[in-house]
Amino acid sequence: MQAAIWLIILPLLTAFFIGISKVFYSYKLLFPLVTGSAILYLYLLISVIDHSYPPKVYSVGDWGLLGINIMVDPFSGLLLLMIALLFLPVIVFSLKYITFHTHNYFILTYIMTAGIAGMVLTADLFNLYVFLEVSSLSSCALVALKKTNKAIEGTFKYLVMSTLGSFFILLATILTYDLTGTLNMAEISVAFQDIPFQIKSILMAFFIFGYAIKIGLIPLHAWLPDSYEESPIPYNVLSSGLVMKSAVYALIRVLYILFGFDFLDETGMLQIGVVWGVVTFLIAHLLAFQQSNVIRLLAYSSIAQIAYITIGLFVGTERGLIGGNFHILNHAIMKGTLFFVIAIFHYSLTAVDIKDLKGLGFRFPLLSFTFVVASLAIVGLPPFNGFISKWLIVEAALDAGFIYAAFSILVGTFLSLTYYLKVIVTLYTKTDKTIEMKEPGLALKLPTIFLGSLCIVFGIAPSLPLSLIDKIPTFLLDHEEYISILLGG
Amino acid sequence: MVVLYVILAIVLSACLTFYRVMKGPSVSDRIVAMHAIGVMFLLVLVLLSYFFARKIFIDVALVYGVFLFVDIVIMAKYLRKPEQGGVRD
Amino acid sequence: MKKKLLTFMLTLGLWVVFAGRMNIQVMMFGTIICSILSHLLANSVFRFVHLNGGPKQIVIKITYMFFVFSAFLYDVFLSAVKVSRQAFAWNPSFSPRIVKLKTSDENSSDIGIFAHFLTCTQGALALDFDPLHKNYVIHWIDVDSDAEAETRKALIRKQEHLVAKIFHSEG
Amino acid sequence: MITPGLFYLIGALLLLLPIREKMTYILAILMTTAALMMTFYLVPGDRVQLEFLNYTLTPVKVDRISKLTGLIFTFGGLGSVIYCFRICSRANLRLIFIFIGSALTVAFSGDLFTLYVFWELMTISSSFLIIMASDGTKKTGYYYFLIQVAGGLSALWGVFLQYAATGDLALKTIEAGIPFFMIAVAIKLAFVGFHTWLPLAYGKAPFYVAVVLSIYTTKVGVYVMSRLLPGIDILAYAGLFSALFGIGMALLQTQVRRFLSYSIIIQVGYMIIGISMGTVAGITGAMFHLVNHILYKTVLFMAVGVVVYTTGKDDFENLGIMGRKLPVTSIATLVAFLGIAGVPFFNGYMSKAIIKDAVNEPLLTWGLNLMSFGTCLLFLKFIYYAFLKKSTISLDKQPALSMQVGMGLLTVMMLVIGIHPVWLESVTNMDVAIHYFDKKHLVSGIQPFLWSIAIFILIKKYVVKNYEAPLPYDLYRQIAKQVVTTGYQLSNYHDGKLTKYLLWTTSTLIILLALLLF
Amino acid sequence: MVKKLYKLGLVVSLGMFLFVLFSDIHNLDRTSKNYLSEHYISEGVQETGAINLVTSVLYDYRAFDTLGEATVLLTAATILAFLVPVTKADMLGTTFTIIVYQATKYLIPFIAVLGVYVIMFGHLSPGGGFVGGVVMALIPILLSLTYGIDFSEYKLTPNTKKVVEDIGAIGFILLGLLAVLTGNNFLANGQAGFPLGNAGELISAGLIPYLNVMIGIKVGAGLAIIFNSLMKEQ
Amino acid sequence: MELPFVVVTILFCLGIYTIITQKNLIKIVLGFTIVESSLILIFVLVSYQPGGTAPILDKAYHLVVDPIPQALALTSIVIGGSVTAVMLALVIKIQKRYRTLNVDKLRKLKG
Amino acid sequence: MIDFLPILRQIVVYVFFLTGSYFLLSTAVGMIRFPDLYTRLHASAKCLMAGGISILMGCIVLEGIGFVSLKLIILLLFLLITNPIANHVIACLDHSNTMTPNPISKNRS
Ligand code: NA
Ligand code: NA
Repeated sequence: MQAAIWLIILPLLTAFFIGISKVFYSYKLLFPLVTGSAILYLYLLISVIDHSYPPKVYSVGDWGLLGINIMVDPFSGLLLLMIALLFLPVIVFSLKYITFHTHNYFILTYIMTAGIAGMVLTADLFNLYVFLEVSSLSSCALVALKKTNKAIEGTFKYLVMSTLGSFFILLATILTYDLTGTLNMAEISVAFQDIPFQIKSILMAFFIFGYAIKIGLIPLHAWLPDSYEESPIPYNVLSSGLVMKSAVYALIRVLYILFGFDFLDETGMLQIGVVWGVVTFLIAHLLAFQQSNVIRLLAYSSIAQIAYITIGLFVGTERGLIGGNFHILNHAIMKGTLFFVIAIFHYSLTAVDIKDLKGLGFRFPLLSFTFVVASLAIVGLPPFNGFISKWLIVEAALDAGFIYAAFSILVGTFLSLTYYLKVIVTLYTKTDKTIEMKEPGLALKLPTIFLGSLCIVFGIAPSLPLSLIDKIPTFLLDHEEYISILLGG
Repeated sequence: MVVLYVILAIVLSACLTFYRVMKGPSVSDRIVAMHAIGVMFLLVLVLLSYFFARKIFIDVALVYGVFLFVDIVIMAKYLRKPEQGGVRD
Repeated sequence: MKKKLLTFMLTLGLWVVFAGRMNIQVMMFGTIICSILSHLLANSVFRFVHLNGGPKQIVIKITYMFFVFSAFLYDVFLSAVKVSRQAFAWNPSFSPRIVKLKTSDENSSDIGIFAHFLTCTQGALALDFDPLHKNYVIHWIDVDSDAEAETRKALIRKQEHLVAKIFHSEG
Repeated sequence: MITPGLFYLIGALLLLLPIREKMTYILAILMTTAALMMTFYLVPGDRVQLEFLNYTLTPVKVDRISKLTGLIFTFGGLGSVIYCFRICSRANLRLIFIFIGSALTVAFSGDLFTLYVFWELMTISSSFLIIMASDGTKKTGYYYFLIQVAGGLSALWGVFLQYAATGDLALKTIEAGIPFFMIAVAIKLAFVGFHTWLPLAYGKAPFYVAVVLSIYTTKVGVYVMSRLLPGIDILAYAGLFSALFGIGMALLQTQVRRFLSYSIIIQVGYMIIGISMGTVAGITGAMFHLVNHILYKTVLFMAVGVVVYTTGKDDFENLGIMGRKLPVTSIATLVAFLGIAGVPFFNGYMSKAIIKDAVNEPLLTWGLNLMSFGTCLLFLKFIYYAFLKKSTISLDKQPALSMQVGMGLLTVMMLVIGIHPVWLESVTNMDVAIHYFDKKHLVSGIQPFLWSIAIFILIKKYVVKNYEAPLPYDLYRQIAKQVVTTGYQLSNYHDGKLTKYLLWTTSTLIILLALLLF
Repeated sequence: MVKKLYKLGLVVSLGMFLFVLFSDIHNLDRTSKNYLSEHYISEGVQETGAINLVTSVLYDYRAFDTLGEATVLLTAATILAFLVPVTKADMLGTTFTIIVYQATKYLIPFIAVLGVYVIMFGHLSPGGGFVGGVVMALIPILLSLTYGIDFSEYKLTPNTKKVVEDIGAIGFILLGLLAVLTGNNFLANGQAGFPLGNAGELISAGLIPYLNVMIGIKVGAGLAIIFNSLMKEQ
Repeated sequence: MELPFVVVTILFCLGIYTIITQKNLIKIVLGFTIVESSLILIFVLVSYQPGGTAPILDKAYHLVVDPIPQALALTSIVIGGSVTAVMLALVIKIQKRYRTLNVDKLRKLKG
Repeated sequence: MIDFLPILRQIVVYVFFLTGSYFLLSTAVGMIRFPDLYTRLHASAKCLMAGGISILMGCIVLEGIGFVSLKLIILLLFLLITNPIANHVIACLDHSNTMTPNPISKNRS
């Protein structure tokens, strides 16, 4: 399992070396360094994902339970899979797309990825907080990269909100240590069984609040579209694909492992989570329809999709977890595709408003087709991947008795079609305007089409990712197994 | 035991000095008072190392002293009245 | 080279004091670190200090310094007593005034050091320094008359001379 | 064994290849014919099973009804593809292939999952057909897509309810969630109240798109209804009501394609009534009517298409081009007219007869008669404009040969069925034991037609009058407006003030704490 | 007014929840021993060789946290470095007299030695890489304050600082990887066979002093970047 | 022992109150630092043990406090400081661009 | 024979601590009572300095000869250098702010 630690170290080392190469070699070394590292990273990711079942523990510093442990299980394997699918395409895309503060962009992207990998792998509560901060702060930095007024404003809002969330996570973490005398998640979980209900509930509320801000559940979402609007678009791919998801991951880890399913059931958190999800996506869809800026539209759509994921994960059944996790993966792919296409449009003719997209369906037939596929997938229409995961979520919700949630998801599907269709229709509306445009090269098109084709592949053959995802609930619903492995390792 | 009384005396003076921090009226007044309090706490740190019989705290006092000085310099450099280019409220 | 050596000695001394022990490890590390530091910093620290005397002169200077330092401490307490008396006085009275004082010192080290003397002793406070006219701006807390001010100024000049003697070599 | 729809889907894929135009035609004909042949040789009882997610799916399941539907779908596919491949773009042809393929797959699907997936695929492909057609159809396509997806989602919800109740996804009469299936089917059938998309889509879309859509969209609805919702009495009356509404609306139309669209609503009424009887005879009659209706309505749409193609418009006045300068079209139109009017020895006659036979409620019988009468009356208007009224419309260009071939193919089939209706029964092994040409049926078949001629002559000026089409009140648009307004209000709350956002945030925290503690 | 009251109500209720939480925790009957800290206190010196347990936690038991934290600081420095404009100018501020210049000059070696001492003795006395790094950073900060940014950046260019910072971070990771070379886990110290020496001596505790040095370098450079960036303006 | 917790609670709430009520960006940042310090204080409280001193085990100790929260506190301080620095940088930037420190004037992003 | 030295040392320590406390208290009182900034600066520069020196001297005597004393001496020297500078810096800030002789200083209270 030495490879697992490399998942965190390698991006960090790369980031630091980019910093040095900037001073001594300017741009000469950037390309080989960045791509070489990304490819190596992909290899490492695959080898770790391969060994994610049965779960394995790696003890940093050989300290065992005295120090920090990192653990790979199918749930973290899924998140790693998402990194594997998104990271190299984003890097390849960015090499051509990012023309401003290039070095800083890559430094921060690599640091962010390291932070996300750390969050995903760690089995230590405080370490989780540290890596959360690594990823949020670098994420903030990427938002500010363009340095326009809007970018600065968005960054400030993002930073304020996200720091507010972090405070509560940190508070809960400290108090958890105070109560249990340890930071290892398994040990905390064992010790938590004797802690009174009231204390645990308040702590859980703090954890949930902190992570929910980073996830962007309504009404904690306001920073999200603001931070997306002026940030470099390839970053948005990672942001909606990985940053938000890593927060979801951390929340689920904390809730299911630390507090345990029974406690969630007892406090009614499952119900709250589902209702919260429903409210979130209904409002987010309505808001998305109002947007004239495609990126804001996609941001609101992200909020809505995260809400579906939340419902899946809070339904509290095996099917729900599978559906929610599959949707985590699918949303990363679909939203990644959409952002990529918009990024290309932005690159070619600086189009970000819906009205600017007029007629691009005829200029970029393949890319527009990819956009259509991804948007239909994200709406949840067959035969694309989003449909399968939504199907699983709805079925699980019905199964668990959340009939209103299941029904609302279908309503939400309809609502989401209203705005995606608006964009699509504009794409295929002819226009007389002749606009100067830059030709997007293969470096931009290839990652886009790769992700877009995944929308179809995972829709037709969902068993590919589901073979991994199917193993996730074992270690979440019944945390005993996870705990025993972590304690034993 | 005498160390404790001295500490209490210094803390008392620090508290008294804090009145000036609150009252002002000018920024400079506050900074002077802050500086005085800082020095007093530095002395308290030294005395605490005797009180707890842990001489290593003197290192803390040294570092604190350096910080205190730089703090005052920074404040003096940038806290000026708005009409002279300071940060506006 | 002398400057570097002096810096090295001073920093090594500091290092040993900080370390709070004298053993081979501390000295080894100290030598390495202090030589690096002295190499880097010597020139900027002692830019205006001229060290052209023999060892004998240095010893004399250091003795001299010690005396001046004691006198300085005494003065500090003296002026502190003055001020604290005002603080506890039932009805404190001040007769403050701000004066300009021309200095004859050319050396900026001396100017800097003398500011300390001004501030810590004499009931005076070095407010500002005008490098163009070489004027100290001084705030006095209790000077009643112009005559007293003049005597004070004379006193200050005397002390200034003394300080210059220590730090500024005659060569 | 595979579903015939797969030929079309593969054809759509093959059309992605950069092949020459001639090859496209050959490919199209090859694939459509292959699908037809395949369907012809399907044996009822065959099925294919497939493991997907946790379900055992039955993507292909053949029985007599599905085979009949499949046959008419593939035949209609052949005709319509030939009709349109010269005049539509490659991309549109691809979409048409996907659309037809999905419709066929629906017809042969043996489980609700497959049904839903391809049902939506139909929606997607047809919507894009409309959206991509021209700038004028964007809004229509938008509307069409949304309505259809709403129907699809309703069906999906029904599927979930059915699955939750029975634990089974098999395609059979529905036990749970019937209202949702009803809504879904009603939207597809353009039932009154759910019909708003139909005249819009068929009226605005390019004529060849309308031709293709008219074959499948509503008919898939009928097929699915026969599968999932047979024998629900109340629906018969609803169907009657819908049909009468269709008659009224059709009378008011000035555009021929809109007129034909409303007439679809009428014809679907027959099928609904047949299916709602729940008897074998009723359902068979409905399915036969589906076949016939596809034939004549397609031909009529094709004919109107030719008119649009040659004169550029589809006003009633433009129909006058027929009769003199478009011989094939004129003959086809006449045959189709007689078919739709239910005149004996033409194809509509047989299925109407079966349905009338199956119905034993007097009210419904009267209703059927009224519908027949209305249909005849309406189409007399059509005929009047096409052949009787003097016209000065001139021909812009000659219709393409492929169009005429496609139309001719269907016309021949109409004649065959009309003259020898038992053939249809024998092909599909569906014997309804009815003597088509005995006195009772002949009389009841010809009566409405004759009455309508008489009445038409009497009140001709009211019938042929070009009415001001009333502005349709659309409930859905009103609802949508409300929803959008709500969204606008919500959006206004997001005025960029960080303090406001922080307030929401803190309030959420307190609410969360309160919820979890108490 | 209503809004203000509402906000006050929110905060007060938050405070009540917090108070309930704290008093619950306080009233909790905790009989079980806190085995982790007990272990650190009783075995920490032997296991890590550092007599400053905070350092042994920071640079050995939980050194991985420290890596993350160093990364956060580096990220902050990176952000600030690119947020400030390319054109350099001092933020308006009081210009100091020659008196301050002189004092600064003499203070710099003092601060330097103090910083090095705090870093190097991190495992023996209070302090360590972070504090020491901050002390070291005071040198460029003082330079900037008294002589202006231009002088400070002439002495220590931003690029140099950036490189130093990166080297510190890379050094930390490389030191951690030393253990991997010997076939142990990342950041292993005593377990990987690095000599822990006699606790209390300058050369002891295996990797810890070197990790301290790396963090010191990194933090010093990073803070200097951050401070100078905050001082600049367009 | 209740008093420190009361203080911490008040400090925490004061910080939050500052964040949500103040319009001045600098004051908002100050609110964050207040909350941060209250959290550090909690760290200290958690590690506190009656009679314990700093966990440096030279010859002169008899009882030391829990070292873990102290280490964690150090980490949190560094992280908090970094965040505050970034926030201040943004505030400076905003002041330059928008010519105001009023948070409600930051309204280029909305909807 | 009574060991004279420790008692003497104790007394010296007491004296230093006492003067130190006195000076620090007078600093505080001066801070509160003195009428304007410059006079307060005098309190800060002189009383505080003297107080600090006293306390540190007391500590040095208490400690005796050793490394710790040396450290304390260094701290003392450090204070001696920085305290006047700090006061000067503050004075300078105010002086350059107003740029005119302080009008308050004419008043006698
Ligand atoms: Na270690
Ligand atoms: Na740390």
